[in-house]
Amino acid sequence: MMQQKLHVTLLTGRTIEQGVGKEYGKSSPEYYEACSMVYMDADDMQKLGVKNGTNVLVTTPNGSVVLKAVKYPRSAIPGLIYIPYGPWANSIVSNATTSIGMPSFKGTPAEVEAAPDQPVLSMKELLKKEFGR
Amino acid sequence: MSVINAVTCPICGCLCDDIEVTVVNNEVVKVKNGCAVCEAKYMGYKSEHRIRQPLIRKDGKLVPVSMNEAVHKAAEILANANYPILYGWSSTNCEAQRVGVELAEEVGGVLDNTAVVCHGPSLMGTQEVGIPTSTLGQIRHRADVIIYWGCDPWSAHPRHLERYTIFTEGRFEDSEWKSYLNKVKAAAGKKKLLSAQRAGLSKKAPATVAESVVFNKPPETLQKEGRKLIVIDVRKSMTAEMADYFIQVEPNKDYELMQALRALVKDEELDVDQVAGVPVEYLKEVVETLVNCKFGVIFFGMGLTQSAGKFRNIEVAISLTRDLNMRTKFLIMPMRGHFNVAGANIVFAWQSGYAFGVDFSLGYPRYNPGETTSMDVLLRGESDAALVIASDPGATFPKRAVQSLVKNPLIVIDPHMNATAMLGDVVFPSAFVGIEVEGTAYRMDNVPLPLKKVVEPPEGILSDEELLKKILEEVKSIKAQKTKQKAEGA
Amino acid sequence: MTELLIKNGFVFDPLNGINGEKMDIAIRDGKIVASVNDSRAKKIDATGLTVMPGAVDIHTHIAGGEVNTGRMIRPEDHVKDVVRKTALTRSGTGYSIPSTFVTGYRYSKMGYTTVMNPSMAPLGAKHTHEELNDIPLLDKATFPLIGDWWFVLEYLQKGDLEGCARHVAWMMETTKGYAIKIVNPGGLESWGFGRNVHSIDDVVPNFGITPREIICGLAKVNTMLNLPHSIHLHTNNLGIPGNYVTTLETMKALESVPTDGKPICHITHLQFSSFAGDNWGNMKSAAEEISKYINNHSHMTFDMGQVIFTDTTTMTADGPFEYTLYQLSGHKWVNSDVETETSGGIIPMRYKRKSAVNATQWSIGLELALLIEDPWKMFMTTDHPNAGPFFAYPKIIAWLTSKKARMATLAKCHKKAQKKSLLPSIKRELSLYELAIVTRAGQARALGLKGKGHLGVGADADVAIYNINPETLDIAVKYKTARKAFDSAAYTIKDGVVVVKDGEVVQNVDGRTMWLDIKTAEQIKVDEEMKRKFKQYWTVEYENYPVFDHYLKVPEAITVKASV
Amino acid sequence: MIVLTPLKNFQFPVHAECISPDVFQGKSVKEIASLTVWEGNKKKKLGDLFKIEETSAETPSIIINSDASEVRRVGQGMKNGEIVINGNAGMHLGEKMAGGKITVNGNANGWTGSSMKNGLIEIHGDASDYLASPYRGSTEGMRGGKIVVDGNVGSDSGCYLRGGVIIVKGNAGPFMGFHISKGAIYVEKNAGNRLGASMTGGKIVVSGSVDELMPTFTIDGVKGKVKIDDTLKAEGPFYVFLGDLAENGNGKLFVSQPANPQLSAIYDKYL
Repeated sequence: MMQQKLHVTLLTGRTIEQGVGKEYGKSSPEYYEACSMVYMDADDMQKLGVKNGTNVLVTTPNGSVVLKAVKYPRSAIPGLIYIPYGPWANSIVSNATTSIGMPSFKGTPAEVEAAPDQPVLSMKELLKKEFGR
Repeated sequence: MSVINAVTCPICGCLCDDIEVTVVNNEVVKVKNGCAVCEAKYMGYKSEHRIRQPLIRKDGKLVPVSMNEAVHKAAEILANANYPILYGWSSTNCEAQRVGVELAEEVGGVLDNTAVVCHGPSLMGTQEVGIPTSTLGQIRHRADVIIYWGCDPWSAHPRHLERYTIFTEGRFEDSEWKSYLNKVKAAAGKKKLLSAQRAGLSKKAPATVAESVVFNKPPETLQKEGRKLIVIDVRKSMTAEMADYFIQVEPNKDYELMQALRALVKDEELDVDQVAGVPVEYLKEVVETLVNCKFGVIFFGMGLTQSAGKFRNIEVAISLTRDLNMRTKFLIMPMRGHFNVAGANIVFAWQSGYAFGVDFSLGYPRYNPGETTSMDVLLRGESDAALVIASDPGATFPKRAVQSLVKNPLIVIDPHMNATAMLGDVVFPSAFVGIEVEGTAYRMDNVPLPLKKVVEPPEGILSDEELLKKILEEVKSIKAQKTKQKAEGA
Repeated sequence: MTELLIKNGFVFDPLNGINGEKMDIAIRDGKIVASVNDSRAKKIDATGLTVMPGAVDIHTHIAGGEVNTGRMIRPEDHVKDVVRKTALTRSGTGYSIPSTFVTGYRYSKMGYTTVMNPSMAPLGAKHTHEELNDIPLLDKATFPLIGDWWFVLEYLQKGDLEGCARHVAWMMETTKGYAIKIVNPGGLESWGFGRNVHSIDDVVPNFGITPREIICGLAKVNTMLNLPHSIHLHTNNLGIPGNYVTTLETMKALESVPTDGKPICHITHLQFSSFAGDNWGNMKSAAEEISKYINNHSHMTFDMGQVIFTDTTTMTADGPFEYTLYQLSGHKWVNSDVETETSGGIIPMRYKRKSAVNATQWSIGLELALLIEDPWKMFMTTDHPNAGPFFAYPKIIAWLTSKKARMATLAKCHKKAQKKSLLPSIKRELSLYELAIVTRAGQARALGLKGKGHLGVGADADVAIYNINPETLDIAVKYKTARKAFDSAAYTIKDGVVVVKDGEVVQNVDGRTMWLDIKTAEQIKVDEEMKRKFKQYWTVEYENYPVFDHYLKVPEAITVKASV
Repeated sequence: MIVLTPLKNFQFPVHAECISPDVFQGKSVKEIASLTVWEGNKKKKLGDLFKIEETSAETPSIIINSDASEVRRVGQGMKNGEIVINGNAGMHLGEKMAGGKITVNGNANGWTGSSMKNGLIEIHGDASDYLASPYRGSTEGMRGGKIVVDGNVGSDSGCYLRGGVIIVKGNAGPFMGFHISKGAIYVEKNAGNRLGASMTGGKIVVSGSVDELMPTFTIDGVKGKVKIDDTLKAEGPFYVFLGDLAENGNGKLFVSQPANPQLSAIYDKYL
């Protein structure tokens, strides 16, 4: 059954593409490709009517960001989404540190909805939007 | 043309020091032995995204200025600040870090490194219970059970498996590379073998088909002689593909799982049938494997440090390891990320007593994560200036922390025009440590290694250490002048 | 040319037989000289003060991986002892594991000028040297741990002493080390798989060699290499009730090693190796048995490892021993094994007067120091920070020089320990002359440091001046006054520069790091062999292993001509 | 009585361990005004940051009026007297307190009552994380005295408790009562996960629901009432759990039976 919104658990973390991209430079196309995406469970994508490569809007209490949805290749991860580390992920991760200085980069609630018509921002555009510089 | 061997790769905590670099006309043209990220770095260092000269934000735009102007501006910001942050330090050498501690002390600032967003919780865990660990060679020579928990070395530390753990030849344990290939062959035929061979070169992923989440019973191979690989993660990572046994733990339930394992190691009975989605009967079999091994090791990553529980996850992982020593030899090690974040912790600690989140505002070092880390100070909006070096909080900190960083004068030192540099007010270009600058770095197991200079930096580009010394001198002279003016005023 | 004249002090310089004579000490360009130009030289009026050579510490863990891990895991130790930045000095923290700068300041303030870091994993040698560079005001040296190094085990097992010696020389130069350090020989390799050795004749698994063979083999190697210091040994079974038997066996075993009269072994922190009894309930002192043997033999030297009643941090390469301490205390436990070389461990520890075991340990250290008749054999240490932090030395001085002081402390100890203690029966009180031996002259001689520990012409101008007038102050009675004086030197002079005045740092200088450049035959052959075998043993490259010259801020190479 | 009123909103942390009845005792307003405090990295006098007035009333000894959430270490180590804060309090309030009383008419920040030995702290708003818990690396938790919080408390509160009582009238965050060995914690409403993890002794009582119980506790029975201290009894019925098994612990965890129907399917079979 198609759903408009999906409640998921947000994980952020490393991918080798993100690792390679950052070494080319944060303004490089490699970095943009690697970090402005979100891994999703195949069935979850079906529920949202989202295909591989369709843009989705991910929202948390801390903000929203548009990302390219990519099917997680190795196993089912129902109810999880995985965004590589980077400014895109960080525009929505939780600030909650439980007083140890470490924000909650993994395991916080989020919502995903299809957003085929909204663009994925470049890093420059993203920084301008979030920080006005 | 010159070929330089035994170069230490300045990227991740593996600090592979067997890289062979070919240089022609002061330019790296070839890299041997490295992983994909390593190659990208040696190609990327000369990219068009480098900063070429000092910049200062004027009328909202970063414009080129002289070195002296930039140094003076930066020093003035720091010398006048009431509560500045000096953050980063993990991708530079220990020589620069040493100057950094002195600068932070001089300006009464909060000195912090990237551990705050990676393995700070691990350091805090060790402060609660200690840590039984070793250097990586000890694992290479002896380990027959290797656990990766909440980490994916294939993606984040690509050569970890081949250099230090499952696929390396040790004095007392052999590499599992051949039997892994056989396994893959038996499972999927020739096509998969080829991709696995490519995986061995750490370049391309073995292509595999998605499976559904089914909890498998631990295979009998877990009881076999020789090295065994167990991966525990919330998703089936690249590394998990290679494991003898993969446990897919429910998100944010690692703590419960480890505490349950501890109870089982102590032969306690549990009232529950499953923990974190894993049947307890399977956990008992896993515990059998752990207590019967000759030498076991747990490597852990940000799957533990960044999910619910954070440093308590590390504390319990260490406690589990400690408990296992009642039955056999078992050790544990964090998979440190930046190539010299361990060095930053070490240098900060020998000079101040504390490894990260050191607050010098009272004239002596203080430490209390929750109070004194850069993240705490930024989220509470307490700081009034910042210097960021050898890291990119603009891309790695949550939005609100970056907003707080940008609100006040921001000094950035980096070779690349990264997110933080784009947001900065005073921006210094620096030379690449480990490519254009030599020095010392510490591997994830705290082994010091020399970094080599293989090419000259571009004309006029200074090292982090040189830049920091200039700023420190200027700060001292501004402060001396102020004291003099005050004395004259009185 | 800078000249300094220390006038009219009471000089205690045992290596030159000077016992409290009122005399002047002349200094030119960092060395002691016969005389200086009286009108040109800067003068220190030492009238009514005690003048001694700068103190020497033969065994103190102040730098390197183990020490720093200790710092990292103990914020609760630092928070109670903070040191503010001044115009001259850097900030930092104590308590039991002070930060590097604070370590230098605090040693110097007590009149120390030379310290030995006795425990360095070769693989982490660069780290140790980086930290030593950040310890100001002191000359330093460091000992690589090689008693369980695979090359040593393999060569000794083959019976190839010469081969072993050449490799030890390679290691000493490669790590910029100063002496052979052996810790629980054979036990550390066994600990690689969680086991240990329990006597000097246990066979080390996988290597077919015994601790006896390692200890005697390396003692012979030490002689073949003509090293200035002897082997520096932490015995097997350290810290275990009944271990004095092992200690006696070790000393007897070493009688078989030929010597030309020079000591061939230094057993460190002897207190921890002198336990009688067979469990923690009946553990007692074996100081009588041990000191009796030592008084009848002269092939060895020792240091105390004196327990201080305080909160401290134990750290040693003896991984299995630290695990035992963990089992006893349940406290946070660090283990740090090092590939092909050694192991290590850390446990925080609080020594309590009201603990029978701790109080007995406290008593053992003093009993040994007082029962061993010859002060040239037994030196003052706490094995910092293992039995207590080094800045408690003035307390030990009081206990050694004043029966009144030690009886006052004993009276506050656990009753059982009081009853067992030999201290009430011991009258001896060390004189200032003997004190100068156990705190500097003896240590310098045992270390083979020619320019240290004395004030003869040509010596390094390292001098400590204390606010003690031996004519008017009886330190055995007024031990608190003496303690204060030793805690806070009137002057500390390093290489002819006044660095401390009235217990405050007044000048910053960098000390030197001394290391041995040992000349052996066939050095190139050894290099080639190491290069060939390297990858089989370590996870770093041969080219990246050595401590390069630039890692030593102020290096002082001491050239040694080996006989192999 | 001394009344302190902040002269501005503090952006930088203010370290003011001198704000303590023991320190103020016998000092004139002028002397108090010249006590040392730190604002950010600048050394200041108390009088630079606060308006200081003296009134004739005996108690409380000190009042801080308006927000003091950046003012740290107030009442640190205090032995006698009483402090009232009419506003939010800063970190380390009453840390290592050994006697006397502190009242907060607002919210309290992290490490309030950290490692306290005796005395009373009343918070009429919420308390943040690490209430009563010791400093990093230390296992010397609260030893005695009493803390009462009308609102909620954050995570990692009451860690390593070895005596005394903590009463929370609202909800508690995760890791409440981590590794306690003695003493009592009472949560009137709900408790977060990892409740009592690694506890070896002492008791924790929860009258509301618990997010999830650690799997390393074993059920011991059901009890009608539980005594918190001499003045307070909690009404059950409570499930009684023993743990933490991972520490071979002997702590007692009392969890409301009616508020936690989800536990019945797992544990009722053992009763």
